[in-house]
Order: sequence, then structure tokens, then C-alpha cells
Amino acid sequence: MIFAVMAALLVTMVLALVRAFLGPDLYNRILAINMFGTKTVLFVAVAGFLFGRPDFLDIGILYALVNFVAVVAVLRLTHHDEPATGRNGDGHS
Amino acid sequence: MIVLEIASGVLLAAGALFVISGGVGLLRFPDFYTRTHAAGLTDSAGAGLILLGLLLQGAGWETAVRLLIIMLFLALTSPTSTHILAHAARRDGVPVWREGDPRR
Amino acid sequence: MIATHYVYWLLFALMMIGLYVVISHGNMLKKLIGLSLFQVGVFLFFISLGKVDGGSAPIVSEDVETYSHPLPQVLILTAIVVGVATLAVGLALAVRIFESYGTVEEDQVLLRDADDREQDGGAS
Amino acid sequence: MTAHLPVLQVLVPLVCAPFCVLLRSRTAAWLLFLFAALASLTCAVLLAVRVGGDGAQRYEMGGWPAPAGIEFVVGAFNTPVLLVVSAVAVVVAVYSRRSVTSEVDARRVPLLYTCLCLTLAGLLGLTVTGDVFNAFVFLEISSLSTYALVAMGRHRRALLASFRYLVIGTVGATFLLIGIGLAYAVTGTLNMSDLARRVADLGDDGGGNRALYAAVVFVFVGLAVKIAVFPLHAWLPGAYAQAPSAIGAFLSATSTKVAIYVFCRFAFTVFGTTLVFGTMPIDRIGLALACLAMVAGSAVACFQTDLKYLLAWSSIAQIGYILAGISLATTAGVSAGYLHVINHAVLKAALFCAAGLLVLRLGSARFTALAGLGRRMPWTFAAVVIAGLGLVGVPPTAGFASKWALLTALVDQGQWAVVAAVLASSLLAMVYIGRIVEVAWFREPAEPGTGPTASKAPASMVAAIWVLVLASVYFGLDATWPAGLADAAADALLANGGE
Amino acid sequence: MTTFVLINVTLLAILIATALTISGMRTLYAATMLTALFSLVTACLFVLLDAVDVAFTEAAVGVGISTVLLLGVLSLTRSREAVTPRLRRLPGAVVVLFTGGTLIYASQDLPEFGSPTTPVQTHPLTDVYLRQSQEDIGIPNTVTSVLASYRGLDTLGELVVVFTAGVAVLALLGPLMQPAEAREREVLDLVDYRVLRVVTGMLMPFILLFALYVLFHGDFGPGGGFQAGVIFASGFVLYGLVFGLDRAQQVLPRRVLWVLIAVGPVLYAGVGVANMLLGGAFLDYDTFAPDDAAAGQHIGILLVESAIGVTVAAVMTSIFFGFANRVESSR
Repeated sequence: MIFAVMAALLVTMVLALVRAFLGPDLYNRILAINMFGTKTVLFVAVAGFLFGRPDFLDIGILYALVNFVAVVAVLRLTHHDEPATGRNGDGHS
Repeated sequence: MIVLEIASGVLLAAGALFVISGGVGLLRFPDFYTRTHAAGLTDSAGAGLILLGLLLQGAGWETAVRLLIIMLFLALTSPTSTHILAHAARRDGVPVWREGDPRR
Repeated sequence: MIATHYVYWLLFALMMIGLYVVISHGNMLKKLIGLSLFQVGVFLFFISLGKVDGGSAPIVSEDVETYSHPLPQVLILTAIVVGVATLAVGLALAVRIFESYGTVEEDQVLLRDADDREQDGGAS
Repeated sequence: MTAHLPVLQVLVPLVCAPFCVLLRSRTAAWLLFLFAALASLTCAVLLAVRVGGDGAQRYEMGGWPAPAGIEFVVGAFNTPVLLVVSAVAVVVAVYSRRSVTSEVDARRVPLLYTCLCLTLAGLLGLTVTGDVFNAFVFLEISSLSTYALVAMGRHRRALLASFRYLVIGTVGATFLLIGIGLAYAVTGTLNMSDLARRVADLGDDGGGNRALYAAVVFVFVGLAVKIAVFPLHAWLPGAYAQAPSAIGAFLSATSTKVAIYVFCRFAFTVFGTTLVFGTMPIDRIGLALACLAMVAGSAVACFQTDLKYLLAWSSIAQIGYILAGISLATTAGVSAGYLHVINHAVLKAALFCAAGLLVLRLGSARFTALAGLGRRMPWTFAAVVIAGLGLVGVPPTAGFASKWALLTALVDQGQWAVVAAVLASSLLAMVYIGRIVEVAWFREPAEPGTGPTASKAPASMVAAIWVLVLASVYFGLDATWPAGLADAAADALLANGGE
Repeated sequence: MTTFVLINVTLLAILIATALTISGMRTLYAATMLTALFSLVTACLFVLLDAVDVAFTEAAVGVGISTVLLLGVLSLTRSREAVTPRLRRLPGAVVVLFTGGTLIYASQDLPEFGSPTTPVQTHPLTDVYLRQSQEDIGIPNTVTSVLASYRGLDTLGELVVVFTAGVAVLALLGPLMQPAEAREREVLDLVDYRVLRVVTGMLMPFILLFALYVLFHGDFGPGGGFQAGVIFASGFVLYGLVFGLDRAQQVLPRRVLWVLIAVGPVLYAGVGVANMLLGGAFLDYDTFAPDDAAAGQHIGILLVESAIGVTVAAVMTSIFFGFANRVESSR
């Protein structure tokens, strides 16, 4: 069962990654990255159980924390600069 | 003990399902706001169920405490970040998708 | 060969993407991002040297037999710190460059530099 | 306490740095740096005496025996480097008092001395360490503080120079890290002596181990960036010329020299002479690059119109001489290389100090500003010319002694092409020194009104310059002392560590 | 072991795809966000490769600090990259080809990944660090014992590097550079996010507690001074972002930071000097308790970790303040 959860997590990571690549605007990317962050928290927890050493869940707590910091930072520090990047800022050259 | 194991299995399976469907939703939904919904689903329901399932695996109280802390933390932060994201997007004028619009 | 060395090859590919970004991109911030990609590749390479099949994190506990090697991890802890220190200094320099040149594109900075030099007759 | 000398050597400047920040006063910071430099010079002298008496000194950090812990090793092969670095630091400390105040914003002066302490500690640590990863750490300490120092230059170009140095330097350091990683993968150790033993166990040619060959390549490419070997020199002119004068003098005299020493350490005592110079063609590559550096560096120097840039390019050429000597991998060659390390450090420090004095008095070291001032500032220009003749290699200056040693070593090995390159480069050096003379004495001042602006040259700066110039003349007249050090170093290195 | 390989390959593939996308992206905001994502994946890989301490650090540094700094710089500079002319890409491609070629060439003789018979694993050091250390130092987390005791000098060096970075950023961006120019009124548009402020307010004590826990739990699990310092700093960054820089700087004034930055190296080196005065070698913690070496080691490691924690937290916070002050004043 745990293995299935791990597989589901990895698939979801890839899906979130695709959304982060595609954009199309800043908010979609932030959303995808935020979700990706939650998945990594789960990844750490599940990997601990999968490989039989679930003692390192401190890392999960930290991931949840920095993920939050990153989202707040993105909102706080990108906001004014260029609203233009928000709307049509597709990154691919 | 077998009850616990079954319960844990069911919770994990449900969590996995939520997580995957949220991921698909994030990719397939047509605009930012609907995607927020999908992401919120995986972050709260998916994560909560999986963590609960792991909790029932029974790996000592130290691990259980940490799992609970993670759960609490996620329950606090992830709705908050979704909220401020949607708020900021709304104020920045990210348009809402209506039936018949192209996807973005 | 593939089963035993695939990690190295993938990590080398990662390093090379980073190195390419550092050398080929003219934007200073992009260069710094590339630098951290390059370094992360190297960090992962070190860590992979210490990994043992079926091993566990080198935190000694009674019911664990095999552990991965702690030394590469210690080295990489140090190296990560060095990396972020370099990044911070590089970013501070980029900010100052932007304030005095109005751009962080290396080509344009060089162009403005050439103007400087014509004015004061120096050469490099 | 004498047993602790190797660690004190590094520790004193290291600890002075945070105190500079804590005290936050310009004078206190300067005094601390002077103290750090004097203390490390004392340590270096005492260590040199001890090494001369009872051979190599080892110091095990934390009392852990060598491969498990980190050890410091001081032997005949690194005492010359310790002496040069700390002696130059003392002179620069004296010189910097006035020079720095005139060039750097007063509020940043304590931070400048903090960084100088850190650079000194990093360079000394890099020299004494016996552990490859620890070498990386010290390299980064010295590099990071150097970036900050360069960025404190007066012009905005200093920022660009610093940024380029940061990017190139970090790529170089990462290459070194990859090399260390590959060597670690093959041997499982980081201690230099242990590494050398295990590499030797693999066989004469490294057992044909391709990962080991790649390790050698990566380590040397990484170091080549720090040495500024010819095609990887792009960071050097900007960094040396744009940094505040005192910093330029200190860096030009020490940082590349220490990198060269680390190169020797890796080549001769870690990977082994047979592997590096026998199995792998590092000697031929080194000689070829050295020739290119000598000719190209001197040629480009001839076209510079700013004294500092001229000196920086000449440094690239001089590094070529040193590299040529070491690439020969013979006792005579390595000894010549070391001798030139010492002499060039003294000469370049003198020249950069003199350039700094010109900047102080004229506001610039460009030729247009210097024109026709030879008669008005005879002492300063006399110092420039004497040291410049040293760069050319005219007897009886110090440059002649080391160049002669190098030529003898080259002729012994029949490397006539390199001999030709050395001679060509010396001719070019004559041209660029000649240009300085021409500008200073035979050109009319651009505007009659522009004379020295600062009323008088500060005595401390003049003293620093003349100490260096006189030292260079002394080493030219009587080379027994530096030559003795260099010979001992070469012997120790070629005896495969001689530790 | 196939599970491991599958996860490993998936994560590495994600990593490479992200790196490629970053290299092709010209909007730097998006590239920065992907860098954060890249760090998260890297941290997962570290967990997978048993390097829990490293994963801890990478997550804290890569996401918590680097991303925030990069974003701060981006909001100061232009956020769109110019197109690199094709000709300029050539040297990069050539260098990459040569370097990559050398690495592939080297990989032929690299030991098998994960094999227990590689030179790294068979070297006597492995035994020293994993078994001997239990008697010499007696700390379950061998990474901590190697970091703080066996290779304590490296860690001192690391601390000095952090210190150097702090000094360098201060010299470049510090308050020294800007005379107290009248800053515009606080333009904080997160003010209207009441939820965020309430939640952050609730989290703050928890974050600081977590930092302390990580500092003192480093002997038994992943963590240690550096990680604790970074967590503390990112907590402070969060506080500054949500409640405004001025309030954050009131809580932790520059003067205090300035002192704290310097305290760490002095304390660390002081421990070493004390060992020398007590008759041991530099950083020989045994001398703290001559009768019980392990107890001495414990004291030494705790002191050293605290020194690291203090300086790292102070440096990271003041670097953030340095950048953020520019952001404020440029608006």
C-alpha cells in the first residue's frame, strides 16, 4: 500500500511539474510549486516508512515551513514590480 | 491489530486517490481559480489522509507526534497560502474562466 | 554498466546543464542560478559516493545493520554552506552593478564600460 | 606552545577578523591586521627554523590521528610560501594605513581589514593544510573575501571585475571539488599523505584508472583558474587593477603564488610525479601554456595605457615563468620556480605599491596622468624603474637571479623553444618598462597645471615601497637565502613529499 | 531494490527536466521559482540517498534563503533576460562537451553505485566513523560527530565562510553604504491579508522552538547548529515579509546582529584555544573532561554547534535585511 502511495506521489509531482513548466502565468506557477512542496513533505514521510526508518520526520516539518516561507516571499517580493509578468509572462523563449 | 492495518490501508488508498486526482485537476482545469480548488484538495484531504494512514502504521510515539505536528502545520499553512494566492490573483485581475472561454 | 552507473551519468548531465548556463548566458542572475545548478550536481555526486544498497542514514540505532557513509555528507554540508555564501555575495554584487550600470546583462555592462574607457583613455 | 605553531599561524589572522567587526574602529581594525600579519610572520619564521632543524612538522586537529581528522603539515616545501605571504602582509599592513583611507569610504574600512585578515588566514590555511577538502574550504575563505575586497575599488568597474572573478573563481573551485570527489571515489580518503599512498598502491601509472586521470585533470583545471594560467586568466587584470591599491599589491604578491604552491603540492606529493608528469602529459601542456602566457602576457602589457593594468598583464607573463620551471619537474626547475615565486612577489608588491602611491598623489595611474612627472617625483619613479628592471631580469636585480636559474634548468632539459619564449618575453618586458620610462621622463605633462595633488607622499607608504625595492635588490646581489629556501623546497617536493 | 531505483530515476529525471526548463526560461521570476522547486527535489533525493542532514540543510538553504534572496534581487533589477546571441553560446557548448566527455570517460572506472565494496566503503575510515566514534564520542548521529569533532576544522572554516559572506554583503549593501535617507512610508500590501498575519503570528513561537529543538537534537537525529540557524533566519524572514521590515528590525536591531555575527567565530575558535590551554590539540574536546572523553566531546560539540547557530542565524538575517532594505528604499 505504501508503495502505491509513493507511486501516486511521484505521478502527482510530475503533474505539478508540468503545470509549473506550462505556467502560463505567475500565479499558476506558484500554485503548482506550493502543491509540489506539499508533495515533498509527504514524500519524506512516506519514504521513511517505505525504507523502514521513519525517524526523520523532522525534515517533513522543515519542508512544510520553508514551503510557506517561499510562497509568502514570492507574493511579497514579486507583487509590484511587473504586473505584466503576471498576465502574459510565459517563460519559454 | 489487523483492524488498524486495514484502516491504515484504506486511508492511504483514499489519500493516494485524492492526491492523484488533485494532480490531474491541477493540470486539466481551465483557469487559475479552479486549479486552486484542485491543489487545495490534494493539500488538505490527500495529505491529511495519507498522514493519518501513516499514523496508524504504528511506529512509536515519537514518530506519531511528528506526524501530528506535520498535519497541524499543513492544516495551518496550506489553506493560508492558497487563500493569499487567490486573493492576490483576484486583486491583480486574473480573469475568471467562464464556460466557452479558451483554457489558460 | 547501466544498472551500476546510471546515477553518475544523470548527475553529469545535470552538472553540464548548469555549467552551460553559467558560461553561455549573459544575464548575471541567470549565471548565478546556473552556478547553483552546477554545484547541486556536484553535491549529489558526492552523496551518491557514500550510498550503500540497503543502507540507512548514518545515525546509529540498534536495529540497523548497514549505514551509508557519513563523510561525503559532512563534506557536502560544508559545500552547501559555501555555495549559499557565494550566491549571497554574487547577488549583492549584482545589485550594486545594477545600481551603477542600470543593467545586469554582461554585454551591456561591457558596452557601458567601453564608453567609460573612451572617456578616460584607459584600456584593459 | 611551540608545538601549536602550525595552527597559530592560521588561527591568529582568523580570530582577528571577527574582532575587527566587533571593535568597528578604523584604527583598531588596522592595528589588528598589523598584529595578525606580524604574528603570522613570527610563526612563519619560527616554523622555518624548526623545519630546518627537525624536519616536517605535523599537527593533528582535535587530536584525531591523520586520516580520520584533519592535519596541518609544515615542511620545507611550504615554509617559503608562508614566509612570503606573511612578510608581504606585514609590508602591506604598513602601506595600507594611508593608502586605504584615501581610496575607500571611511565606513567600510573596518570591513576591508576584516576581509584582509580573512584573506590572509585563508591563504595561510591553504598553504599548511594536509587535507584536500580542507584545502577547498580555505580556498573558498580566501576567494570569498577577495571578491569583497576587489569590489571595494573606487570605480564601478571594480564591481564588474569582482563579479567576473566570483563566477570564474567559483567555477574553478567547483572543478577542484569535482576532482576531489573523483579522487575520493577512487581512494576513499581525503588526507594528502594517505591519498598519495593509495594512489601509489594503484600502480605506477595509477593502475590505468581513468577516474584518477580525470581527477588529476579536474584538480589542475580548477587550480589553473586560481593561478590564472594563460587561457584562464580573464579575471586577473580587472581584479588586480580595480581593487584598492593596497589590496592589489597584496593579492598580486600572494594569491596566485599560493595557488601555484597548491598545484605543486598536488602534483608532486599527492598524485605523484610519475603519474602527473610521466603517464599524463601535464609537463608538456604546462610548458606550452607557460610559453603562451609569457609571450601573450608581455605583449598585451605593452599596449596598456594604465600602469595598474600593465602590471597585471605582466603578472600573467611572470606566472608563465614560474609554471615553466615547475613543469620541468626537475629539482633545478622547481627550485627556479620557487625562487621566482619569492622574487616576483617582492617585485610586484613593490610595483603595485608604487602605483598606489601615484594614484594617491595624482588620482590615477593612467599614462596621461603620469606624463612628464619623472623629474617631479624622482623617488617614486626610481622605485618603479628599479623594480621594473627586476621584471625584465637585468642583473643585479632579483629577477635576474631567478630567470638565470630558470634558463639554466631549461637548457639542462634541452627545452630550447621555451628558452626562446623566455627571452622573447624578457625583450617585451624591456619594451613595457621602457614605455614607463619614456612616459615619465620624456613626455611633456599633458596639462602644465597638473602636478602632484596630495602635498607629500606619506612616509609609511614610501617606506613600504622602498623596503620591497631594497629587498629585491638585495636578493639580486646575494641570492643565497632565497635560493637556499627554494632548493630545500624543491628537494622536499621531489623526494615525493619528503614529509 | 527496484523500488529505490525507480524512485531515484524518477526524481533525477524531474531534476534534469527542471534544469533544462530553467536554462531555457527568460522570465527570471519563473526561473527562480523553478529553482526553488529544484531545491525541493534535490532535498528529496538527499533523503533517498540517506543524507538526511544534507536534505535538512538543502531545503532550508535552497528554498528558505536562496529563493528569498533571488526574489529580492529580482524585484530590484530587471526580471527579464535578454536573448543571448547564438555566437555567444558556442564557447559554452564547447566547454560543456569537453568537461562532460572527461566525466563520462572517468565514469568508466568509477566504483559501482551502491556497492559495499567500493574504496570509499572499504577504507578504514568507515569503521572509525561508524563504530569507533560510538566509543570515542558516543553520539548516535555520526554526521554530527564527524562534522563537529573529527573534521571540526572544516566546520570552523565553513563558519568563517558564512561570516565572510555576511561581512561582504554588509560591505556591499550594508547600512554603511546608504546614509539614512528618508525611507518612504511602509508600502506593505500584505497588510490586508489578515489571515496570513494571524497564522504567521501563531507560527512564530513554534518556528523558534523548532529551531532550538533542531539545535539540541542534532546529536540524535538530523539537525545541528547550521540547520537551526537557517531555520531561525527563515522564521525571521517570514516575520519581516509579513509584518514589515521595520518591525522586524525593531525586534532584532542591526547593532545586535552585528555583534552576533562576530560572536560565532570567536566562540568557536575560543573553544579551540581553550583546548590548547588545557593541554590538548586545537579543538581536542577531550580536554574539557579529562576523565571522561565522551563527556568532554559532548560539551565541545554543543558549544561549537551553538556558535554556528548564532552566527548563521545572524548572518542570514542580516543578509536578508541588507537586500530587503534596498527593496524598500527603491520603491
